[in-house]
Amino acid sequence: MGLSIRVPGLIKGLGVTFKTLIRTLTKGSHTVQYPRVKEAPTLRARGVIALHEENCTACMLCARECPDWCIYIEGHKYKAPPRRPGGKPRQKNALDRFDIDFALCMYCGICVEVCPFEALFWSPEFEFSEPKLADLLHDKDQLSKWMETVPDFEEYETGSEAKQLEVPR
Amino acid sequence: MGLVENGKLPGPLTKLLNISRKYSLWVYQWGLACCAIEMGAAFASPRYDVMRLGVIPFPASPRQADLVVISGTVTDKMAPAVRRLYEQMPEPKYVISMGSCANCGGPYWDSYSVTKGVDQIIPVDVYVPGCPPRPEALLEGIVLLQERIASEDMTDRWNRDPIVVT
Amino acid sequence: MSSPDTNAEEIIEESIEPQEEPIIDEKREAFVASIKQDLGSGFIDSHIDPEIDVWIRVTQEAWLETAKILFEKHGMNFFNFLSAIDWKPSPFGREMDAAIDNVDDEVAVETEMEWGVAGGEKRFQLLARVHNPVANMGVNLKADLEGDFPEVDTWTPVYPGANWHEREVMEMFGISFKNHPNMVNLYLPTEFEGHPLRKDFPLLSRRAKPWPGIVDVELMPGENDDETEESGEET
Amino acid sequence: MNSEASTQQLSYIANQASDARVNIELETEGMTLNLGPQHPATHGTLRIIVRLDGEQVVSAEPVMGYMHRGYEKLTEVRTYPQVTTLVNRIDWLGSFANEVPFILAAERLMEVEAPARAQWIRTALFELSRIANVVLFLGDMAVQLGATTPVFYAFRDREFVLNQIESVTGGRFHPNFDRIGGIKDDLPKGWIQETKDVLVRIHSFCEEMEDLVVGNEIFQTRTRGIGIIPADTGLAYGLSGANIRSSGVDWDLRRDGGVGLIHDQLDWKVWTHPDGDSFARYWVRLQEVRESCKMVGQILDGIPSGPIMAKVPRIIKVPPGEAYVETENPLGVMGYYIVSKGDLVPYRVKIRSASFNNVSITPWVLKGVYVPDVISILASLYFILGDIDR
Repeated sequence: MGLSIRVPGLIKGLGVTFKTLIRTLTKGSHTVQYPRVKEAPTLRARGVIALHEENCTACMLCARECPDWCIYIEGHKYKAPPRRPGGKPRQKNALDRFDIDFALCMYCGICVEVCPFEALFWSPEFEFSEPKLADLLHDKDQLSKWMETVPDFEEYETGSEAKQLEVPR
Repeated sequence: MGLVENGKLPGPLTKLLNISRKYSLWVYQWGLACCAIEMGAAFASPRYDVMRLGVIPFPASPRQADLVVISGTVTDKMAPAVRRLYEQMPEPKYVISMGSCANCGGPYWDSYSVTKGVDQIIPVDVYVPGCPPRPEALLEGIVLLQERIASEDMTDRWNRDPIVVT
Repeated sequence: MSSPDTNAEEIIEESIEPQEEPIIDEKREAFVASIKQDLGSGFIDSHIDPEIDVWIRVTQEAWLETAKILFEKHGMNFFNFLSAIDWKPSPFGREMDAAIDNVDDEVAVETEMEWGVAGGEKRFQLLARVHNPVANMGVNLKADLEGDFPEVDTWTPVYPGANWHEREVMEMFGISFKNHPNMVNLYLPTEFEGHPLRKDFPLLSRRAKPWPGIVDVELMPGENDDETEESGEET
Repeated sequence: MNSEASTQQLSYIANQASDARVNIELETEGMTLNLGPQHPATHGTLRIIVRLDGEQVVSAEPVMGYMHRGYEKLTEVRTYPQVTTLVNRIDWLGSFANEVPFILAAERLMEVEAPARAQWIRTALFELSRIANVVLFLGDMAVQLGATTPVFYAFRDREFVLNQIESVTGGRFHPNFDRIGGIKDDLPKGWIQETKDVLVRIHSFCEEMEDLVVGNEIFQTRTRGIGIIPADTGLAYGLSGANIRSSGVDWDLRRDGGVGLIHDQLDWKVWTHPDGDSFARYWVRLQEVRESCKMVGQILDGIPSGPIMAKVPRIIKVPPGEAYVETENPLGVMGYYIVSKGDLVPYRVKIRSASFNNVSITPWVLKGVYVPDVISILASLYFILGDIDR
């Protein structure tokens, strides 16, 4: 095997890189210039969990189903005025504490899925690094703030029978 | 480094030092699990390209590195190696803990063989949440670290006891 | 979760059994018959899932012999896996299973051993699977093992791939293998104590951390989600 | 192709023999080389203790467990939906594919079957995760042989596949999308067209790799005739997937397995290669990516409409029984042996992961090779640490 046989493959390979160079020069690169420009994650992206506090009844379902045990809920019962005049006072739950430990969370989405009252949503935000581990425990105020970043559910592809959901605002 | 050890540096000099340290972070790639691929995407993918931020992912040994990204599950068997890696790095050194496993055990919080967080072995400067974090989330962690470096006084860093994790 | 509606739903789900004619899987029947003939008293039991899978249970002594027969006579030259099952239920029961806690009845920890398909007698059961890629048929093998720290013949002379699997079983279950070339720990550090996959090995983190779901504020939401707002029933 | 490879193989063996003689004459001393636990040539944290005689490997012994996370124990204390999300992390490059055999095994025990639309989408995601997985291998193998460009291309084009997976499942890496009796959610609008564009991109990536790597003479010299695994040895060690198909065994569970996925309704081909060397393993995987693109293209054209979930109870209790289901995952045969006692949690899950068996051949195949070939053989065997150690 002389030099002549060994060359064509190399030339071809160089051709590929040269083509890529030309394409990058003419059509621009793939790079997202991060701190200035941010890529837009897809609408379903699981970035951070947002809490719609009004919908939460402190039923503990998410805390129980969480594989990591990273949701901490506390609540208390109180008597609410009856809905119809003359009725009995209703017993309601008030939410005292709703914490998610994002350091432990495995971002699986089970809590969002099991929530029967549509109180939890995924937000595609991903920028919440912290220098202190304790700060990754988001309390219910912080979780409610994430609610602003929750996108609307997208429409489904044709042929789907799934029901379109809406995000409570 | 007697200069920095014995007393305060003038302000402008500190600033200059910090800027140069901030934009020449040599990062040692300590890829352990799933996060290693996202770290690889942040470092090698044309889409994220960490070199833009002045982070250079090419040190051949931890002795040349300023920053180590612990990306992935640290097991009890691996922990001594992580510790040794950290001890080999020269001061000033920084650690980013990437992903839930490195933060505090993550999905394996109840496992018999996983260390519950890398901060049990070495001090950590920035925690990046996610499982795994997107490459951009790691970039955010790096930017956060750079901000910390920019506001840091070298003398403090030098004389400081190891960071106590609260 | 423990509402009566769900239980009813499950019962309905179970009662709808497919009413089909029993399928006779001739290929697997013949295979089991042939093994039975070759092994003689080494063969204990078998189970056939028609058109899907086959299980064979042999004695501890016939373990290596079975591998040889499968490899040489039946072309089962693809080695899938080798593992074991600890049939003695965990003595901690509820403590180990977070999800059990929301079922507020039957706290009793089961200690009776109950075996799966093809039966069993002892606490530890070896489980292996080999496959014939040409005929595209696999077989699951089981063997009961005597004692708390059993010993059994290695498969490495027949299937060299069993080497690491046997090391794993040794470390996870405490079952050792005779004539194995390198019987040392595979995964865990040498100072590790205990055999993690035994059911009586506790996961300490799970016991140290309180389960966040234990603080209860109200009944679990049942099927009637609309009424939960009004549901004032006390437990 | 075969004759050329066999001559190369013969010359390789002759070289080795002559070198061995030289070694005797020079009386080199034995030396132990420790690769890893963290080494650029190991994907993750595999440690291999190699004993050398000069440049030749006398024996190689992998030391594992640096990534052992105790999966089989953890599955015993998690409910079925929780196990689904846990097993994502076994083979983290093709994570959706990890869920599929587990779900299929649980479905077999529960005697439910996913509706047609769910099966089609499941298969599409299964193949997309294969593409996401193997594309990285195609770049990574080259980078371990010293070519840096392909890995950049691989990461570039892989991002698009990940985007498609994410826009359906919500997770780039860990989808947690498969459910017993169907899938979690339906496709978003416009996904089919976008995925078709991505497939075009992957096709051109395969062409680029063909020119850049496969046709490259340096790459060929470094991989042809290196690390030859005969078919019967490979089978006895339990090698599977592309590793065994590149030894000439025509066996693919997608075609032969006949479980729950719809590969039998598609038009595709199982590629094999007779050589069994590192080059063959690369080549077969490259063809597999092309076949996967073809399959996804056909699936996208033919997804039937309908529901995506079968009727299953809200609280999943799997009836007592045992089932073993295996599928052809990106790395090879992956199977789950589930023992259920009718509880919320499985009684025992044996995870048969592909890489564990694939790597168990390393002591055999590394014996007698040269040090640089260790890297090319390890790279071509293509393992993922989470898949070995679990």
